[in-house]
Amino acid sequence: MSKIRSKLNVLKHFISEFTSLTKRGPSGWMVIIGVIIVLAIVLMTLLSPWISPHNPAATNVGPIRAPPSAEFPLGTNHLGQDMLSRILCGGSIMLQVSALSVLVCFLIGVPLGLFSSYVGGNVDKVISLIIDAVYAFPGLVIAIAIAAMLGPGVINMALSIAVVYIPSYFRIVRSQVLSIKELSYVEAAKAIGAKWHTILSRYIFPNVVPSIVVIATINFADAVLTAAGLTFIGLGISKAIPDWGWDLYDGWRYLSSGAWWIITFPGLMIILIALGFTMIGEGLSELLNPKLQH
Amino acid sequence: METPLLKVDSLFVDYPTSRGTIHAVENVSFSLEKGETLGLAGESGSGKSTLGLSLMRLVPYPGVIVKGSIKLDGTDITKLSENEMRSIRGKRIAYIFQDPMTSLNPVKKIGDHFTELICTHEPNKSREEALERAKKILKNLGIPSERINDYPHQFSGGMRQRIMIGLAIALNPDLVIADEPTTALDVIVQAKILDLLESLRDAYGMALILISHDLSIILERCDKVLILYGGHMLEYASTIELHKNPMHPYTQGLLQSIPNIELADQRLRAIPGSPPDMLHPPKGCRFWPRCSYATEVCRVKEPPLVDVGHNHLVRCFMHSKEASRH
Amino acid sequence: MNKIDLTIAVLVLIAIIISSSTLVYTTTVMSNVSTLTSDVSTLTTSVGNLTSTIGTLTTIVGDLAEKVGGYSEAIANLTARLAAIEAALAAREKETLIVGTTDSVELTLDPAQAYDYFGWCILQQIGGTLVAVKPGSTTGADFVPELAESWNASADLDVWDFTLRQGIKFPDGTEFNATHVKYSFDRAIGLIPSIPEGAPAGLGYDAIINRTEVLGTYKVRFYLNFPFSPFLGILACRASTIVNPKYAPMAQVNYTAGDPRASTPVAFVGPYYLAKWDRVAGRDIEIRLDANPYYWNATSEYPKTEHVIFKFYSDPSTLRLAVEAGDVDMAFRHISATDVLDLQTNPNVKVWWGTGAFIQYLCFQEKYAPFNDTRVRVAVTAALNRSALCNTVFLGLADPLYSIIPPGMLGHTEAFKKLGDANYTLTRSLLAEAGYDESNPLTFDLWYESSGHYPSSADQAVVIKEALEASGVIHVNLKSADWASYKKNRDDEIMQAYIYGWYPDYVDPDDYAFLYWAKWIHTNYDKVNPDKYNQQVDLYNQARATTNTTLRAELYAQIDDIAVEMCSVVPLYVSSAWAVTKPNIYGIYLDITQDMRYWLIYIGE
Amino acid sequence: MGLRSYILTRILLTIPTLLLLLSAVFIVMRVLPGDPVALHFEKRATPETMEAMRRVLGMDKPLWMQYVDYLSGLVDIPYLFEHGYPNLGKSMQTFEDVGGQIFSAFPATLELAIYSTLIATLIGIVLGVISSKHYHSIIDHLIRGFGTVTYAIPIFFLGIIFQLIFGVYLRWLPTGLRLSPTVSPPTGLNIGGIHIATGLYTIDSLLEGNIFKFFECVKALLLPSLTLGLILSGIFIRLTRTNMLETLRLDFVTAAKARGLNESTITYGYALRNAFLPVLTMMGMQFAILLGGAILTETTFSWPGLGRYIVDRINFRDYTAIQGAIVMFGLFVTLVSLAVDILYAYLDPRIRY
Repeated sequence: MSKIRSKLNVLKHFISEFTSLTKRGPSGWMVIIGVIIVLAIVLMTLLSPWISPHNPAATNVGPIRAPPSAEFPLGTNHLGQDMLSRILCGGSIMLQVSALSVLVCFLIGVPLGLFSSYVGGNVDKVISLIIDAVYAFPGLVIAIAIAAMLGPGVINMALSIAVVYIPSYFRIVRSQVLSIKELSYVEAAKAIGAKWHTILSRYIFPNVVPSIVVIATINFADAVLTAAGLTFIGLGISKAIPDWGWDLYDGWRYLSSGAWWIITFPGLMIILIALGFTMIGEGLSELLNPKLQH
Repeated sequence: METPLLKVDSLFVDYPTSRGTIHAVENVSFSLEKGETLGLAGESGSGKSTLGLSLMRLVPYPGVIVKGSIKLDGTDITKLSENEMRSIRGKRIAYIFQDPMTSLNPVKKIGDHFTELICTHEPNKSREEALERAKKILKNLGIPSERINDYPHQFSGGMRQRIMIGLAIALNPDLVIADEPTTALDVIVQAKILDLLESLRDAYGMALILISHDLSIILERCDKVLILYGGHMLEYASTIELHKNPMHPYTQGLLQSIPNIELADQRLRAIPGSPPDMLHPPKGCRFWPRCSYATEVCRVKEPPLVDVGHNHLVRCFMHSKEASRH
Repeated sequence: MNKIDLTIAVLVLIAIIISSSTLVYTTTVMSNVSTLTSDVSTLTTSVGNLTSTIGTLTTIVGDLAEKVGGYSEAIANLTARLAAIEAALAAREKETLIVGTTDSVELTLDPAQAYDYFGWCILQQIGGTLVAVKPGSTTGADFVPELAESWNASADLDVWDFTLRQGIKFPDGTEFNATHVKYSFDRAIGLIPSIPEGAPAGLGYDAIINRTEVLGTYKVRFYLNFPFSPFLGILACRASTIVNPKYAPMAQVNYTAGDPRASTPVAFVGPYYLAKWDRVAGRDIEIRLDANPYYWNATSEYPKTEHVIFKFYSDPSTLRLAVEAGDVDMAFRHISATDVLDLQTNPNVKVWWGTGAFIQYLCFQEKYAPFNDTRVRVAVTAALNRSALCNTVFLGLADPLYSIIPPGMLGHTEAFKKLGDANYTLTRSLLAEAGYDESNPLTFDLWYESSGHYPSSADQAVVIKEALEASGVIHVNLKSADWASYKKNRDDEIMQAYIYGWYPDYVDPDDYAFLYWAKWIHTNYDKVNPDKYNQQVDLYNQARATTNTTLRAELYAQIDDIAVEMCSVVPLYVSSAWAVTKPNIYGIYLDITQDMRYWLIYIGE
Repeated sequence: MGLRSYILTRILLTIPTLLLLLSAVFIVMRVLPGDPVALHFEKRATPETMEAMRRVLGMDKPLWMQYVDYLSGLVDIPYLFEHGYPNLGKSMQTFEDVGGQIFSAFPATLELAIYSTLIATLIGIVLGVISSKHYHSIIDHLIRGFGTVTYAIPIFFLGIIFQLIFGVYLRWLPTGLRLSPTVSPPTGLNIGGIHIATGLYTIDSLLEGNIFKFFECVKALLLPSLTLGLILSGIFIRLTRTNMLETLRLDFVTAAKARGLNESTITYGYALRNAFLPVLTMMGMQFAILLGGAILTETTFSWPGLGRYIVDRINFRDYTAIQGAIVMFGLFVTLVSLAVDILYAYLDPRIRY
């Protein structure tokens, strides 16, 4: 119990004074840097319409596959589109997709986990069996199948990714609840006749929040990567919208002709955003790990 | 007089943390002869475990010994290299931990615990010889020697503590430090374990440091007592002396909290308040916030440690005044 | 220091290997069992064998131990062996041609069933047809005798007689004669109902050929259902490959990998035979062609190269890397325009250019608004910018196409030039008539295929969108679907405008012109404009009924004119063809047939 | 219950799991737009021919009957013995036995998986241990950074970069394929009537005793498995590190120190032996992820494995093929997790089911 309390306190602490993370050693710093990266990229994407030098979708604004130069700092791609402008706004789809998928995962995985583990018995068994079936299966395959089924589109893509990560939420929540459920104060709550949803929402949910936060951030990173992967396989959104995934794919096609800049910059952007989220997740998971506290 | 087995001189141990430095042990000194038993008493967080571990230079991260000396047969082990220190641990000083359930490697057989210990310190010994000795020790401790191939989780708590003790004495060290050896066990076993320790001490003629929050145990088993509070030694005396006239209010408090069969009508009194927050300890005397005799000076000045005769040391202004009058 | 975690890692590895290899092992061992006894009833005995197998296995392990010992010295003289191998390779170099490709045989090498480029390509190397197209034909196809030495058609082009070359033997010694011809075509047509869309079905043999008649040992006659001038074109294509009845039973056979009939030299009479054909999971892994010792034209030193080995790559860029790295002597098909342009400047490789026959065109769904209005279709057509498409997407390695019949072929015109390129004035005026302007632009979905069925289709769509929107009165939404869905949408007629492609079966305008109204493209042109449709079909059939090339050209020109007027299917571009080889490779012909004739290729200095 | 019965139950438990997966796929595939029949036709898709094709593919039957047929095929033991692989039906595109196709493609994936797991585990554990031993030192930060970055790199991006460096610029290693075409695939062991081939080229070439081929295989394997291994190593580093840190804080480690045991015994015999157990469990789970990554790796390196097979087949709406592949994957993952469990039981005396 004290463990969980401390967890919770740590979380509150973290939320209340973000800056105090600097005092929390490297893990704290990881979180800070991660958050900065993510915010920076989101901001960049939001502002892109005003700050991008060219229309990212317009072809032949410059020579075809021109290397980085004063006029085109990141070069141009095979259609003579300005890479810088594309980089600036190319994150939007990925961010939308991953944000959406994380949301879906959260909205389905968490309640399901809470419910299943709290009710227990056969219900729990069956749900767990199904979830494990999904979990024990190469996520990308599922994602591909579903993406192919639903056809291109932000929401479809998000859904296909979400399906892959719901199990991890379910599992973490479930294991947490199973451990918390037996704790004295939950017992006590039951004893004084609290309703099950009260117990879930009031006593159990707050305690699983930290681990969910960690999962969510990691999931965010994975979602970005999976989205890129789907685009790479050709299941991306229509090419009319600039997207790092597409640029990466094109870059691959033109890499052999030495146009390293087409693939490098989108690649780096994807790494960067994934890195941002991963750092947050990793930092938090270490900060919130009671076993590692002095 | 010959050098004592163990002589600790004004020892300081700190924990530098991100939120500030904790002075876990401050200016502690004591000494111990062969065959003697010293009791370290104090509430949890008083730094007694830290003190115990610092005697083996095993203060957990990020703790460090900042000052003072620990002389084992005259050699200051705080100066030794990590390797030299390793050869002392387990061979000359052994440590018995509080919780026998978690102190054994769950994935190693009992036998392996012994063999690796013996073979590390006596490389010439073969595994077989080591096992032989292990079996003997276990038999002495009342554990059937065929169980040498069992895993820790197959033993009861009491048996595991015996095994821990067995490991401690396997190389008959000069000093055994028992850190709350019985807190995790039930009362009957407690007595047994403690008897066992004493008999072993006598048998092997080694010195024993008994760390406990339970003063009664210490009073009935030890020759000397050292009372720790918030990292300070408040009182240090032979058991008889301390029993006769406990001088520090804290000690008195502790004694009054012990049930005593002789005084049937005595009502137990617990010490009010709670131990100090070691991050922000009270200025002056560490104990004043809970002390009924506390005066102005206690809040500002830290009382000195004075000898009131018969090697009875106490850290309290009441007695330092008396001492000055003499 | 990491002694122990090594052991742990190894432990894990072993666990994984065991757990999973057992799968593979058991299956393989079982297949041994099955070879020992195909009958399940005698399973017990086979189990006995299995145990003995295991017994011997243990002994084998012993042998292995020795082997391992042997390895040490093996490694010692490895360098020597490598050198030897190098030498051997150097020696073999001249008679082995290594070809890198992204193609793969789709299904089978049965001429009656294969209907994919690469299947036909291999068939051409191992098989023979009555007539062939002369390598390097420039204007249209000029046909030369192959298994037939002469022919003549009846006045009204529905009866064709062929005199066969004598003395040709199938590798099994069977003398080639007229009966084989009849058999081959009867079989092809006979199989049609039982197979999805094997070549003959796709080509419509059943519709064209009425019957085949043996007039003599070396004389054969075809009766056609209607006058059909392009008949030689049909006869020259892979589906007309002559088969050896012994090895090509009337019943449907899949000449698939592992089928002994697939790799036997005796089924066909081509310059090569199929010496090796490995497929993994329905994709080719290795194909080796060896010179057919019984080739009828061997006297003229064909094939020039003893062995041809095909190396299969999953994507053009890795293929390019391979040809640059010198892993392959020759890279053919699907090297991207960009890559080939770079490679041109690379002294270590040689690029071969040729005319292409693959075309793409824009289809309008006439069933609904807006494209049920001819003016709108014409307007959009006028707004197209073909040169921008060819230059931006294909870097000039494709040519704007203004007639559905590609250049270098009889009946090719520039008809669509009438409407011009990026002719926005026309677009605006026409759309104005139809009630569209800046404030109320024509808005529609333009669909493209997204799973790589067509070259850089996404880029095409982007460029076309841009050109159309430059008119200021058109707004385009790009939509994409993978091939399966794309076809589904086509058949469901839910795509307003879509880009489609065509690759010819036989070298004749006859195989292109019909695209304007082809029912399977589902533009509903024939239903919405029946009279125009009938006019065109009529002209088409007239063209079939004459060998008079000027007349045919004239007829196709008329078809084009109507097409321009109606703009139901609009030609966009025709690809050019290229191959990349090492500098010392010679004898490559990239002509209108799109055939790669490997028996002509040789390795020089 | 004993280990054996535990394993038995585990195996039995996988049956409903697989059934579940299978049914899901079965339905999903049939919801996919596009139909395998139409894909066979271009010019002359008359209703009759389409119908004929449907019959050929057995799609004229009602769905439930197709499902039943499929399941009954799975348990067709005689077939299994005759062909050496289960009856997974015929491909709807190539009309070949799906079982055969899959078992010809599987070893490639398996080999890739094995070696990349090996690499990932080695890197992960070694670095994880090192960084935990130098907790909060610069080394620790570096290793953590490395772990985090590798985790964030898109797998195909790394693969492509490797191709560019080692394949194009340095020309050291092949940019794709399992084996150079000038080398014929290893035949495995041939002694008398017995023919043993695992389909794992590295093993087969050794069985064949052809050291030259062995090196060829390794050369081809290096880049793909390194790509996949590196990407996965991040997870293992993180896991090993945290578990080591947690374990190093436990009493028995301090106790061991107090007994004066030497550094290595404590790190490996005590800390790692115990910290490894959760890592092991995680590995079991990670395997699915690894196979997912294999798909992208295979696409990048034209590796003729199951991953690429699935992608192909989805494009062709080759229902039977995809179902087969799914069953295969499911079985494989289950087997691995089973193996992990057994290993776990072996490593942790406390677990005796």
